[in-house]
Amino acid sequence: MRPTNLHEAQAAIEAILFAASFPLSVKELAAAIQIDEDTTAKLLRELQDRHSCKESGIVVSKVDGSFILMSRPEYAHFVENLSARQRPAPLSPASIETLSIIAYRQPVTRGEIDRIRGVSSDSSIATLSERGLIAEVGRRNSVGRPVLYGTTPEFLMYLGLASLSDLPPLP
Amino acid sequence: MRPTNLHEAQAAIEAILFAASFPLSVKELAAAIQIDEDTTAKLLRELQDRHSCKESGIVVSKVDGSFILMSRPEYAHFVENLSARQRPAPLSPASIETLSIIAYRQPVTRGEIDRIRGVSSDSSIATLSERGLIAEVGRRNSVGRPVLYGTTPEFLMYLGLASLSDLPPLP
Amino acid sequence: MKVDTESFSGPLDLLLSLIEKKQIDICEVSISDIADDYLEQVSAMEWLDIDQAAEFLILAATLLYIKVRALLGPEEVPDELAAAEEEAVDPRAELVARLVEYRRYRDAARVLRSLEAVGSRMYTRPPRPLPTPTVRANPVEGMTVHDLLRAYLDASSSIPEEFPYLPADEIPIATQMVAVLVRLARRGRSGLFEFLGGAKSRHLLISTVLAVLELVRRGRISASQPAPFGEIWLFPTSQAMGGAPNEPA
Repeated sequence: MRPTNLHEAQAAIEAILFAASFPLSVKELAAAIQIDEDTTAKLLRELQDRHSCKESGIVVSKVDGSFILMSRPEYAHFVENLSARQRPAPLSPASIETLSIIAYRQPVTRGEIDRIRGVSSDSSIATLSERGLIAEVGRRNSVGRPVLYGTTPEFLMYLGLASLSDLPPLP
Repeated sequence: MRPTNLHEAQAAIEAILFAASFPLSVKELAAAIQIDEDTTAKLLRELQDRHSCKESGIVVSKVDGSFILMSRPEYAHFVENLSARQRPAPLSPASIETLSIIAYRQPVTRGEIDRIRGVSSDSSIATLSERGLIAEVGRRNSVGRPVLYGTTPEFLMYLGLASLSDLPPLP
Repeated sequence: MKVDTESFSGPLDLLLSLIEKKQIDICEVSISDIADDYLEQVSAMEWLDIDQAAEFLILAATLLYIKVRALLGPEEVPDELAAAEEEAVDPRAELVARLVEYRRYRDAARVLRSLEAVGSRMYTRPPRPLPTPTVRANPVEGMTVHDLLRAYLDASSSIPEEFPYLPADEIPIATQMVAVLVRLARRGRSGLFEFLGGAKSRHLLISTVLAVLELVRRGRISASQPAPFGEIWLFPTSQAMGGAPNEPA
Protein backbone atom coordinates (compact mmCIF):
# COMPACT_ATOMS: atom_id res chain seq x y z
CA MET A 1 0.00 0.00 0.00
CA ARG A 2 1.31 3.45 -0.95
CA PRO A 3 0.64 6.80 0.67
CA THR A 4 -2.31 8.45 -1.06
CA ASN A 5 -0.70 11.89 -1.29
CA LEU A 6 2.57 13.72 -0.66
CA HIS A 7 1.53 14.95 2.80
CA GLU A 8 0.94 11.38 3.86
CA ALA A 9 4.19 10.27 2.26
CA GLN A 10 6.09 12.88 4.28
CA ALA A 11 4.36 11.84 7.51
CA ALA A 12 5.18 8.20 6.70
CA ILE A 13 8.87 9.15 6.33
CA GLU A 14 8.73 10.88 9.71
CA ALA A 15 7.14 7.80 11.30
CA ILE A 16 9.77 5.51 9.79
CA LEU A 17 12.68 7.70 10.91
CA PHE A 18 11.18 7.93 14.39
CA ALA A 19 10.80 4.19 14.86
CA ALA A 20 14.08 3.20 13.17
CA SER A 21 17.07 2.57 15.35
CA PHE A 22 19.70 3.64 12.80
CA PRO A 23 20.18 6.26 10.00
CA LEU A 24 18.32 5.49 6.75
CA SER A 25 19.28 6.42 3.18
CA VAL A 26 16.97 8.04 0.61
CA LYS A 27 17.01 4.73 -1.22
CA GLU A 28 15.85 2.75 1.80
CA LEU A 29 13.13 5.29 2.62
CA ALA A 30 11.94 5.40 -1.00
CA ALA A 31 11.64 1.61 -1.01
CA ALA A 32 9.67 1.60 2.26
CA ILE A 33 7.07 4.10 1.05
CA GLN A 34 7.16 2.89 -2.58
CA ILE A 35 7.78 6.33 -4.07
CA ASP A 36 10.61 7.31 -6.42
CA GLU A 37 13.90 8.50 -4.92
CA ASP A 38 13.72 12.06 -6.29
CA THR A 39 10.34 12.71 -4.68
CA THR A 40 11.54 11.05 -1.48
CA ALA A 41 14.61 13.31 -1.39
CA LYS A 42 12.39 16.35 -1.92
CA LEU A 43 10.03 15.28 0.88
CA LEU A 44 13.02 14.74 3.19
CA ARG A 45 14.29 18.29 2.51
CA GLU A 46 10.85 19.68 3.31
CA LEU A 47 10.69 17.63 6.48
CA GLN A 48 14.11 18.97 7.45
CA ASP A 49 12.85 22.53 6.88
CA ARG A 50 9.71 21.91 8.92
CA HIS A 51 11.86 20.80 11.84
CA SER A 52 14.49 23.51 11.42
CA CYS A 53 12.74 26.21 13.46
CA LYS A 54 13.33 26.42 17.19
CA GLU A 55 9.66 25.56 17.85
CA SER A 56 10.52 21.95 17.05
CA GLY A 57 12.25 19.84 19.70
CA ILE A 58 13.23 17.27 17.09
CA VAL A 59 15.56 17.77 14.09
CA VAL A 60 16.27 15.72 10.96
CA SER A 61 20.04 15.15 10.82
CA LYS A 62 22.03 14.00 7.84
CA VAL A 63 24.81 11.62 8.84
CA ASP A 64 27.06 10.19 6.13
CA GLY A 65 24.37 10.64 3.50
CA SER A 66 21.70 8.97 5.69
CA PHE A 67 18.94 10.53 7.74
CA ILE A 68 18.10 10.23 11.42
CA LEU A 69 15.87 12.08 13.91
CA MET A 70 17.56 13.62 16.95
CA SER A 71 16.49 15.83 19.81
CA ARG A 72 17.47 19.49 19.18
CA PRO A 73 20.96 20.05 20.62
CA GLU A 74 19.95 23.46 22.12
CA TYR A 75 17.66 21.59 24.51
CA ALA A 76 20.19 18.97 25.56
CA HIS A 77 20.57 20.44 29.05
CA PHE A 78 16.85 19.91 29.72
CA VAL A 79 17.30 16.25 28.84
CA GLU A 80 20.23 16.15 31.28
CA ASN A 81 18.00 17.73 33.94
CA LEU A 82 15.59 14.88 33.45
CA SER A 83 18.16 12.13 33.73
CA ALA A 84 19.68 13.73 36.84
CA ARG A 85 16.26 13.52 38.49
CA GLN A 86 15.32 10.05 37.31
CA ARG A 87 14.82 7.70 40.24
CA PRO A 88 14.75 4.01 39.59
CA ALA A 89 11.23 2.63 39.79
CA PRO A 90 10.54 1.12 43.23
CA LEU A 91 11.14 -2.63 43.40
CA SER A 92 8.06 -4.69 42.48
CA PRO A 93 6.42 -6.93 45.12
CA ALA A 94 7.91 -9.92 43.31
CA SER A 95 11.42 -8.44 43.44
CA ILE A 96 11.15 -7.52 47.14
CA GLU A 97 10.05 -11.08 47.92
CA THR A 98 12.89 -12.56 45.90
CA LEU A 99 15.38 -10.23 47.59
CA SER A 100 14.06 -11.22 51.03
CA ILE A 101 14.45 -14.93 50.28
CA ILE A 102 18.01 -14.40 49.05
CA ALA A 103 18.82 -12.22 52.09
CA TYR A 104 17.54 -14.75 54.64
CA ARG A 105 18.54 -18.01 52.97
CA GLN A 106 21.74 -17.17 51.15
CA PRO A 107 23.45 -18.80 49.43
CA VAL A 108 20.37 -20.03 47.56
CA THR A 109 19.61 -21.36 44.07
CA ARG A 110 17.02 -20.11 41.59
CA GLY A 111 15.13 -23.39 41.95
CA GLU A 112 14.84 -22.97 45.72
CA ILE A 113 13.58 -19.41 45.32
CA ASP A 114 10.97 -20.54 42.77
CA ARG A 115 9.83 -23.36 45.05
CA ILE A 116 9.36 -21.03 48.02
CA ARG A 117 7.53 -18.38 45.97
CA GLY A 118 5.50 -20.88 43.95
CA VAL A 119 6.16 -18.89 40.75
CA SER A 120 9.10 -18.20 38.45
CA SER A 121 11.50 -15.54 39.76
CA ASP A 122 13.65 -15.12 36.64
CA SER A 123 12.77 -11.49 35.93
CA SER A 124 13.13 -10.51 39.61
CA ILE A 125 16.59 -12.08 39.78
CA ALA A 126 17.55 -10.14 36.62
CA THR A 127 16.30 -6.82 38.08
CA LEU A 128 18.05 -7.37 41.41
CA SER A 129 21.34 -8.31 39.71
CA GLU A 130 21.09 -5.26 37.44
CA ARG A 131 20.61 -3.00 40.47
CA GLY A 132 23.63 -4.53 42.15
CA LEU A 133 21.68 -5.87 45.14
CA ILE A 134 22.45 -9.55 44.56
CA ALA A 135 25.23 -11.45 42.83
CA GLU A 136 26.24 -14.98 41.96
CA VAL A 137 28.35 -16.27 44.83
CA GLY A 138 29.23 -19.76 43.61
CA ARG A 139 27.71 -23.02 42.53
CA ARG A 140 26.10 -25.78 44.57
CA ASN A 141 27.89 -29.12 44.51
CA SER A 142 24.87 -31.04 43.29
CA VAL A 143 23.43 -32.31 40.02
CA GLY A 144 23.60 -29.56 37.37
CA ARG A 145 25.79 -27.40 39.63
CA PRO A 146 23.15 -24.65 39.95
CA VAL A 147 24.26 -21.05 40.53
CA LEU A 148 24.03 -19.79 44.12
CA TYR A 149 22.87 -16.23 44.82
CA GLY A 150 23.70 -13.97 47.74
CA THR A 151 23.36 -10.30 48.65
CA THR A 152 26.10 -7.74 47.89
CA PRO A 153 27.85 -5.14 50.08
CA GLU A 154 25.69 -2.50 48.32
CA PHE A 155 22.60 -4.31 49.63
CA LEU A 156 23.88 -3.83 53.21
CA MET A 157 24.87 -0.23 52.52
CA TYR A 158 21.56 0.84 51.01
CA LEU A 159 19.55 -0.81 53.79
CA GLY A 160 21.80 0.71 56.47
CA LEU A 161 22.99 -2.65 57.81
CA ALA A 162 26.47 -3.19 59.23
CA SER A 163 26.29 -6.92 58.50
CA LEU A 164 23.84 -9.66 57.59
CA SER A 165 23.45 -10.50 61.28
CA ASP A 166 21.65 -7.15 61.67
CA LEU A 167 18.70 -8.41 59.60
CA PRO A 168 15.60 -8.59 61.83
CA PRO A 169 15.39 -12.11 63.29
CA LEU A 170 12.76 -14.52 61.98
CA PRO A 171 9.95 -15.06 64.49
CA MET B 1 18.68 27.54 32.80
CA ARG B 2 15.01 27.93 31.90
CA PRO B 3 13.38 28.24 28.49
CA THR B 4 13.12 31.94 27.54
CA ASN B 5 9.52 31.68 26.26
CA LEU B 6 6.62 29.25 25.97
CA HIS B 7 7.49 28.23 22.39
CA GLU B 8 10.91 27.18 23.57
CA ALA B 9 9.40 25.43 26.60
CA GLN B 10 7.12 23.41 24.34
CA ALA B 11 10.00 22.47 22.04
CA ALA B 12 12.03 21.47 25.11
CA ILE B 13 9.21 19.16 26.22
CA GLU B 14 9.21 17.60 22.76
CA ALA B 15 12.99 17.15 22.89
CA ILE B 16 12.81 15.49 26.32
CA LEU B 17 9.95 13.16 25.30
CA PHE B 18 11.92 12.20 22.19
CA ALA B 19 15.13 11.51 24.10
CA ALA B 20 13.49 9.59 26.94
CA SER B 21 11.48 7.06 24.86
CA PHE B 22 9.58 6.01 28.03
CA PRO B 23 6.44 7.62 29.51
CA LEU B 24 7.04 10.80 31.55
CA SER B 25 4.62 12.47 33.97
CA VAL B 26 3.73 16.17 33.92
CA LYS B 27 5.64 16.43 37.20
CA GLU B 28 8.85 14.98 35.75
CA LEU B 29 8.61 17.18 32.65
CA ALA B 30 7.88 20.30 34.71
CA ALA B 31 10.91 19.63 36.91
CA ALA B 32 13.18 19.11 33.90
CA ILE B 33 12.20 22.40 32.22
CA GLN B 34 11.74 24.25 35.56
CA ILE B 35 8.27 25.52 34.79
CA ASP B 36 5.15 25.07 36.92
CA GLU B 37 3.05 21.95 36.38
CA ASP B 38 -0.09 23.78 35.18
CA THR B 39 1.79 25.51 32.37
CA THR B 40 3.57 22.27 31.52
CA ALA B 41 0.23 20.44 31.28
CA LYS B 42 -1.13 23.20 29.01
CA LEU B 43 1.95 23.03 26.76
CA LEU B 44 1.61 19.24 26.58
CA ARG B 45 -2.01 19.54 25.43
CA GLU B 46 -0.96 21.99 22.72
CA LEU B 47 1.86 19.68 21.65
CA GLN B 48 -0.65 16.82 21.47
CA ASP B 49 -2.90 18.96 19.23
CA ARG B 50 0.00 19.93 16.99
CA HIS B 51 0.73 16.25 16.41
CA SER B 52 -2.89 15.19 16.03
CA CYS B 53 -3.17 15.88 12.28
CA LYS B 54 -2.31 13.21 9.74
CA GLU B 55 0.59 15.36 8.45
CA SER B 56 2.53 14.33 11.55
CA GLY B 57 4.14 10.88 11.61
CA ILE B 58 4.55 11.09 15.39
CA VAL B 59 1.82 11.33 18.04
CA VAL B 60 1.91 12.28 21.73
CA SER B 61 0.22 9.41 23.62
CA LYS B 62 -1.06 9.56 27.16
CA VAL B 63 -0.52 6.31 29.06
CA ASP B 64 -1.59 5.98 32.68
CA GLY B 65 -1.25 9.76 33.22
CA SER B 66 2.20 9.92 31.59
CA PHE B 67 3.22 11.00 28.10
CA ILE B 68 5.25 9.27 25.40
CA LEU B 69 5.93 9.85 21.69
CA MET B 70 4.82 7.07 19.37
CA SER B 71 4.65 6.55 15.62
CA ARG B 72 1.21 7.20 14.11
CA PRO B 73 -0.60 3.84 13.76
CA GLU B 74 -1.85 4.70 10.24
CA TYR B 75 1.75 4.50 9.03
CA ALA B 76 2.58 1.25 10.84
CA HIS B 77 2.91 -0.79 7.65
CA PHE B 78 5.55 1.60 6.29
CA VAL B 79 7.48 1.32 9.55
CA GLU B 80 7.21 -2.47 9.33
CA ASN B 81 8.46 -2.43 5.75
CA LEU B 82 11.87 -1.63 7.17
CA SER B 83 12.93 -4.80 8.92
CA ALA B 84 14.11 -2.69 11.84
CA ARG B 85 10.68 -2.99 13.48
CA GLN B 86 8.83 -6.24 13.29
CA ARG B 87 5.20 -6.27 14.13
CA PRO B 88 4.93 -8.19 17.40
CA ALA B 89 3.25 -11.57 17.00
CA PRO B 90 -0.41 -11.26 18.06
CA LEU B 91 -1.19 -13.04 21.33
CA SER B 92 -2.55 -16.59 21.09
CA PRO B 93 -6.29 -17.16 21.76
CA ALA B 94 -5.44 -18.61 25.18
CA SER B 95 -3.16 -15.70 26.09
CA ILE B 96 -5.56 -12.95 25.07
CA GLU B 97 -8.35 -14.70 26.99
CA THR B 98 -6.12 -14.87 30.07
CA LEU B 99 -5.18 -11.23 29.57
CA SER B 100 -8.83 -10.18 29.41
CA ILE B 101 -9.60 -11.96 32.69
CA ILE B 102 -6.62 -10.28 34.37
CA ALA B 103 -7.53 -6.87 32.89
CA TYR B 104 -11.14 -6.94 34.06
CA ARG B 105 -10.74 -8.75 37.40
CA GLN B 106 -7.39 -7.52 38.64
CA PRO B 107 -5.91 -8.26 41.06
CA VAL B 108 -6.63 -11.93 40.39
CA THR B 109 -4.97 -15.25 41.27
CA ARG B 110 -3.90 -18.02 38.91
CA GLY B 111 -6.53 -20.32 40.43
CA GLU B 112 -9.35 -17.88 39.66
CA ILE B 113 -8.17 -17.53 36.06
CA ASP B 114 -7.98 -21.33 35.65
CA ARG B 115 -11.46 -21.77 37.11
CA ILE B 116 -13.01 -19.29 34.68
CA ARG B 117 -11.17 -20.63 31.64
CA GLY B 118 -11.59 -24.31 32.54
CA VAL B 119 -7.96 -24.98 31.65
CA SER B 120 -4.57 -24.34 33.15
CA SER B 121 -3.27 -20.87 32.29
CA ASP B 122 0.34 -21.44 33.34
CA SER B 123 1.88 -21.02 29.92
CA SER B 124 -0.29 -17.99 29.06
CA ILE B 125 0.70 -16.30 32.33
CA ALA B 126 4.36 -17.01 31.57
CA THR B 127 4.05 -15.52 28.05
CA LEU B 128 2.18 -12.43 29.25
CA SER B 129 4.73 -11.84 32.05
CA GLU B 130 7.60 -12.25 29.61
CA ARG B 131 6.07 -9.69 27.27
CA GLY B 132 5.67 -7.32 30.21
CA LEU B 133 1.88 -7.06 29.82
CA ILE B 134 1.12 -8.41 33.31
CA ALA B 135 3.03 -8.51 36.59
CA GLU B 136 2.72 -9.83 40.10
CA VAL B 137 1.12 -7.13 42.19
CA GLY B 138 1.08 -8.83 45.60
CA ARG B 139 -0.38 -11.81 47.40
CA ARG B 140 -3.95 -12.45 48.50
CA ASN B 141 -4.57 -12.44 52.23
CA SER B 142 -6.03 -15.93 52.28
CA VAL B 143 -4.92 -19.49 52.90
CA GLY B 144 -1.86 -20.29 50.82
CA ARG B 145 -1.27 -16.59 50.12
CA PRO B 146 -1.53 -17.00 46.33
CA VAL B 147 0.19 -14.49 44.02
CA LEU B 148 -2.06 -11.78 42.57
CA TYR B 149 -1.64 -10.61 38.97
CA GLY B 150 -2.46 -7.25 37.40
CA THR B 151 -1.78 -5.43 34.14
CA THR B 152 1.19 -3.08 33.56
CA PRO B 153 1.59 0.30 31.80
CA GLU B 154 2.98 -1.70 28.85
CA PHE B 155 -0.43 -3.40 28.64
CA LEU B 156 -2.07 0.01 28.18
CA MET B 157 0.48 0.96 25.53
CA TYR B 158 0.08 -2.39 23.78
CA LEU B 159 -3.67 -1.82 23.40
CA GLY B 160 -3.39 1.92 22.84
CA LEU B 161 -5.35 2.79 25.99
CA ALA B 162 -4.77 5.92 28.09
CA SER B 163 -5.90 4.23 31.31
CA LEU B 164 -7.69 1.16 32.66
CA SER B 165 -10.92 3.15 32.83
CA ASP B 166 -10.79 3.32 29.02
CA LEU B 167 -11.20 -0.45 28.76
CA PRO B 168 -14.48 -1.15 26.98
CA PRO B 169 -17.12 -2.29 29.51
CA LEU B 170 -17.20 -6.03 30.15
CA PRO B 171 -19.90 -7.60 27.89
CA MET C 1 -12.44 -34.90 10.12
CA LYS C 2 -9.52 -33.25 11.78
CA VAL C 3 -10.06 -30.60 14.45
CA ASP C 4 -7.28 -28.20 15.23
CA THR C 5 -6.77 -28.05 19.00
CA GLU C 6 -5.05 -24.68 18.63
CA SER C 7 -8.17 -23.05 17.27
CA PHE C 8 -9.89 -23.40 20.64
CA SER C 9 -8.46 -21.83 23.74
CA GLY C 10 -9.92 -24.62 25.86
CA PRO C 11 -12.85 -27.02 26.35
CA LEU C 12 -15.31 -24.27 27.34
CA ASP C 13 -14.44 -22.38 24.17
CA LEU C 14 -15.18 -25.48 22.09
CA LEU C 15 -18.44 -26.19 23.90
CA LEU C 16 -19.60 -22.59 23.61
CA SER C 17 -18.85 -22.48 19.89
CA LEU C 18 -20.90 -25.68 19.38
CA ILE C 19 -23.84 -24.15 21.26
CA GLU C 20 -23.58 -20.91 19.30
CA LYS C 21 -23.44 -22.78 16.01
CA LYS C 22 -26.89 -24.16 16.83
CA GLN C 23 -28.10 -20.67 17.72
CA ILE C 24 -29.54 -21.80 21.03
CA ASP C 25 -29.53 -19.73 24.20
CA ILE C 26 -27.06 -21.14 26.73
CA CYS C 27 -29.74 -21.43 29.40
CA GLU C 28 -32.11 -23.35 27.07
CA VAL C 29 -29.58 -25.69 25.57
CA SER C 30 -30.02 -29.46 25.82
CA ILE C 31 -26.72 -30.63 27.24
CA SER C 32 -27.52 -34.16 26.04
CA ASP C 33 -27.65 -33.03 22.41
CA ILE C 34 -24.56 -30.92 22.71
CA ALA C 35 -22.66 -33.71 24.48
CA ASP C 36 -22.68 -35.78 21.28
CA ASP C 37 -21.37 -32.88 19.18
CA TYR C 38 -18.68 -32.21 21.73
CA LEU C 39 -17.55 -35.83 21.92
CA GLU C 40 -17.45 -36.03 18.15
CA GLN C 41 -15.18 -32.98 17.98
CA VAL C 42 -12.97 -34.14 20.83
CA SER C 43 -12.47 -37.57 19.35
CA ALA C 44 -11.40 -35.95 16.06
CA MET C 45 -8.78 -33.82 17.75
CA GLU C 46 -5.11 -34.53 17.41
CA TRP C 47 -3.57 -34.23 20.82
CA LEU C 48 -0.24 -32.60 21.41
CA ASP C 49 0.07 -33.83 24.97
CA ILE C 50 -1.86 -35.74 27.58
CA ASP C 51 -2.42 -32.69 29.84
CA GLN C 52 -4.16 -30.88 27.05
CA ALA C 53 -6.24 -33.95 26.25
CA ALA C 54 -7.19 -34.35 29.91
CA GLU C 55 -8.62 -30.82 30.03
CA PHE C 56 -10.96 -31.57 27.14
CA LEU C 57 -11.81 -35.05 28.44
CA ILE C 58 -12.76 -33.82 31.90
CA LEU C 59 -15.49 -31.70 30.34
CA ALA C 60 -16.48 -34.68 28.19
CA ALA C 61 -16.97 -36.67 31.39
CA THR C 62 -19.09 -33.91 32.89
CA LEU C 63 -21.25 -33.78 29.75
CA LEU C 64 -21.71 -37.54 29.73
CA TYR C 65 -22.60 -37.49 33.38
CA ILE C 66 -25.28 -34.86 32.74
CA LYS C 67 -26.54 -36.86 29.78
CA VAL C 68 -26.71 -40.09 31.77
CA ARG C 69 -28.67 -38.36 34.51
CA ALA C 70 -31.09 -36.89 32.00
CA LEU C 71 -31.60 -40.27 30.32
CA LEU C 72 -32.21 -42.15 33.54
CA GLY C 73 -34.69 -39.74 35.03
CA PRO C 74 -34.64 -38.96 38.76
CA GLU C 75 -36.27 -42.18 40.02
CA GLU C 76 -33.85 -44.41 38.13
CA VAL C 77 -30.63 -42.84 39.35
CA PRO C 78 -28.69 -45.61 41.10
CA ASP C 79 -28.24 -45.16 44.84
CA GLU C 80 -24.50 -44.68 44.57
CA LEU C 81 -24.94 -41.94 41.99
CA ALA C 82 -27.71 -40.26 43.97
CA ALA C 83 -25.55 -40.25 47.08
CA ALA C 84 -22.65 -38.70 45.18
CA GLU C 85 -24.97 -36.05 43.82
CA GLU C 86 -26.34 -34.93 47.12
CA GLU C 87 -23.03 -33.39 48.05
CA ALA C 88 -22.73 -31.49 44.78
CA VAL C 89 -24.94 -28.85 43.18
CA ASP C 90 -26.90 -29.65 40.03
CA PRO C 91 -24.11 -30.31 37.47
CA ARG C 92 -26.13 -28.85 34.60
CA ALA C 93 -26.82 -25.58 36.40
CA GLU C 94 -23.19 -25.44 37.46
CA LEU C 95 -21.97 -25.92 33.90
CA VAL C 96 -24.38 -23.32 32.49
CA ALA C 97 -23.24 -20.79 35.11
CA ARG C 98 -19.61 -21.45 34.20
CA LEU C 99 -20.37 -21.05 30.50
CA VAL C 100 -22.16 -17.74 31.07
CA GLU C 101 -19.24 -16.37 33.07
CA TYR C 102 -16.66 -17.71 30.64
CA ARG C 103 -18.51 -16.15 27.71
CA ARG C 104 -18.15 -12.64 29.17
CA TYR C 105 -14.36 -12.89 29.20
CA ARG C 106 -14.19 -14.64 25.85
CA ASP C 107 -16.18 -11.77 24.33
CA ALA C 108 -14.02 -9.22 26.15
CA ALA C 109 -10.96 -10.96 24.67
CA ARG C 110 -12.41 -10.35 21.20
CA VAL C 111 -12.63 -6.64 21.96
CA LEU C 112 -9.03 -6.63 23.24
CA ARG C 113 -8.02 -8.40 20.04
CA SER C 114 -9.38 -5.51 17.97
CA LEU C 115 -7.55 -3.00 20.18
CA GLU C 116 -4.37 -5.05 19.83
CA ALA C 117 -4.56 -4.71 16.07
CA VAL C 118 -4.11 -0.93 16.33
CA GLY C 119 -2.30 -0.41 19.64
CA SER C 120 0.44 -2.93 19.05
CA ARG C 121 1.36 -1.07 15.87
CA MET C 122 2.22 2.21 17.52
CA TYR C 123 5.96 2.11 17.83
CA THR C 124 7.96 3.88 20.45
CA ARG C 125 11.46 5.05 19.76
CA PRO C 126 14.00 2.30 20.39
CA PRO C 127 15.21 2.93 23.95
CA ARG C 128 18.58 4.63 24.16
CA PRO C 129 20.38 5.32 27.42
CA LEU C 130 19.98 8.85 28.73
CA PRO C 131 23.12 10.77 29.72
CA THR C 132 24.41 9.04 32.88
CA PRO C 133 23.59 10.95 36.04
CA THR C 134 26.63 11.80 38.17
CA VAL C 135 25.19 10.43 41.43
CA ARG C 136 23.94 6.86 41.48
CA ALA C 137 20.43 6.68 42.92
CA ASN C 138 19.53 4.37 45.80
CA PRO C 139 18.06 1.25 44.16
CA VAL C 140 15.95 0.40 47.24
CA GLU C 141 14.83 3.90 48.14
CA GLY C 142 12.08 3.94 50.76
CA MET C 143 12.47 0.28 51.69
CA THR C 144 13.42 -0.91 55.18
CA VAL C 145 14.69 -4.21 56.55
CA HIS C 146 11.27 -4.72 58.08
CA ASP C 147 9.68 -4.66 54.62
CA LEU C 148 12.16 -7.36 53.77
CA LEU C 149 11.21 -9.49 56.78
CA ARG C 150 7.50 -9.13 56.02
CA ALA C 151 8.07 -10.10 52.38
CA TYR C 152 10.04 -13.17 53.45
CA LEU C 153 7.35 -14.35 55.85
CA ASP C 154 4.73 -13.75 53.17
CA ALA C 155 6.57 -15.72 50.52
CA SER C 156 7.51 -18.61 52.77
CA SER C 157 3.90 -19.14 53.89
CA SER C 158 2.69 -19.42 50.31
CA ILE C 159 1.38 -22.64 48.81
CA PRO C 160 1.18 -22.94 45.03
CA GLU C 161 -2.43 -22.95 43.87
CA GLU C 162 -3.51 -26.28 42.53
CA PHE C 163 -5.42 -26.70 39.33
CA PRO C 164 -8.90 -27.07 40.78
CA TYR C 165 -10.46 -29.95 38.87
CA LEU C 166 -9.13 -33.24 39.96
CA PRO C 167 -9.24 -33.97 43.66
CA ALA C 168 -6.03 -35.13 45.31
CA ASP C 169 -7.44 -38.63 45.82
CA GLU C 170 -8.34 -39.06 42.15
CA ILE C 171 -8.41 -42.59 40.82
CA PRO C 172 -5.67 -42.86 38.22
CA ILE C 173 -7.17 -43.20 34.74
CA ALA C 174 -4.63 -45.91 33.92
CA THR C 175 -6.00 -48.04 36.78
CA GLN C 176 -9.53 -47.73 35.43
CA MET C 177 -8.33 -48.50 31.91
CA VAL C 178 -6.95 -51.79 33.19
CA ALA C 179 -10.17 -52.53 35.06
CA VAL C 180 -12.30 -51.89 31.97
CA LEU C 181 -10.07 -54.06 29.77
CA VAL C 182 -10.06 -56.93 32.28
CA ARG C 183 -13.85 -56.88 32.59
CA LEU C 184 -14.36 -56.80 28.83
CA ALA C 185 -11.88 -59.63 28.34
CA ARG C 186 -13.87 -61.77 30.77
CA ARG C 187 -17.35 -60.97 29.49
CA GLY C 188 -16.80 -60.19 25.84
CA ARG C 189 -18.99 -57.10 26.04
CA SER C 190 -20.39 -54.75 28.65
CA GLY C 191 -22.79 -51.83 28.84
CA LEU C 192 -21.35 -48.41 29.60
CA PHE C 193 -24.09 -47.64 32.08
CA GLU C 194 -23.33 -50.87 33.90
CA PHE C 195 -19.76 -49.67 34.39
CA LEU C 196 -20.84 -46.24 35.50
CA GLY C 197 -23.55 -47.55 37.79
CA GLY C 198 -20.89 -49.40 39.76
CA ALA C 199 -18.97 -46.21 40.47
CA LYS C 200 -18.86 -45.52 44.19
CA SER C 201 -17.97 -41.84 43.91
CA ARG C 202 -18.08 -38.98 41.47
CA HIS C 203 -14.29 -39.19 41.14
CA LEU C 204 -14.45 -42.87 40.23
CA LEU C 205 -17.23 -42.08 37.76
CA ILE C 206 -15.12 -39.44 36.03
CA SER C 207 -12.06 -41.70 35.93
CA THR C 208 -14.11 -44.52 34.44
CA VAL C 209 -15.57 -42.32 31.70
CA LEU C 210 -12.13 -40.95 30.92
CA ALA C 211 -10.69 -44.45 30.84
CA VAL C 212 -13.38 -45.61 28.40
CA LEU C 213 -12.87 -42.58 26.16
CA GLU C 214 -9.12 -43.07 26.16
CA LEU C 215 -9.45 -46.79 25.30
CA VAL C 216 -11.83 -46.00 22.43
CA ARG C 217 -9.45 -43.36 21.16
CA ARG C 218 -6.53 -45.80 21.26
CA GLY C 219 -8.57 -48.41 19.41
CA ARG C 220 -8.40 -50.91 22.31
CA ILE C 221 -12.16 -51.08 22.60
CA SER C 222 -15.06 -50.07 20.41
CA ALA C 223 -18.42 -48.67 21.40
CA SER C 224 -21.79 -48.88 19.73
CA GLN C 225 -25.26 -47.61 20.52
CA PRO C 226 -27.80 -49.69 18.57
CA ALA C 227 -30.79 -47.52 19.51
CA PRO C 228 -30.96 -43.79 20.18
CA PHE C 229 -30.80 -43.21 23.94
CA GLY C 230 -30.22 -46.93 24.39
CA GLU C 231 -27.38 -48.72 26.10
CA ILE C 232 -23.87 -48.01 24.80
CA TRP C 233 -22.12 -51.37 24.36
CA LEU C 234 -18.39 -51.67 24.75
CA PHE C 235 -16.43 -54.41 22.94
CA PRO C 236 -12.79 -55.37 23.14
CA THR C 237 -11.04 -54.97 19.77
CA SER C 238 -8.30 -57.20 18.43
CA GLN C 239 -5.71 -54.86 19.99
CA ALA C 240 -7.46 -54.86 23.34
CA MET C 241 -4.70 -56.57 25.25
CA GLY C 242 -1.70 -55.20 23.37
CA GLY C 243 0.72 -53.60 25.78
CA ALA C 244 0.30 -51.68 29.00
CA PRO C 245 -2.54 -49.17 28.99
CA ASN C 246 -0.32 -46.29 30.01
CA GLU C 247 2.05 -46.53 27.07
CA PRO C 248 1.99 -43.43 24.82
CA ALA C 249 -0.62 -43.58 22.10
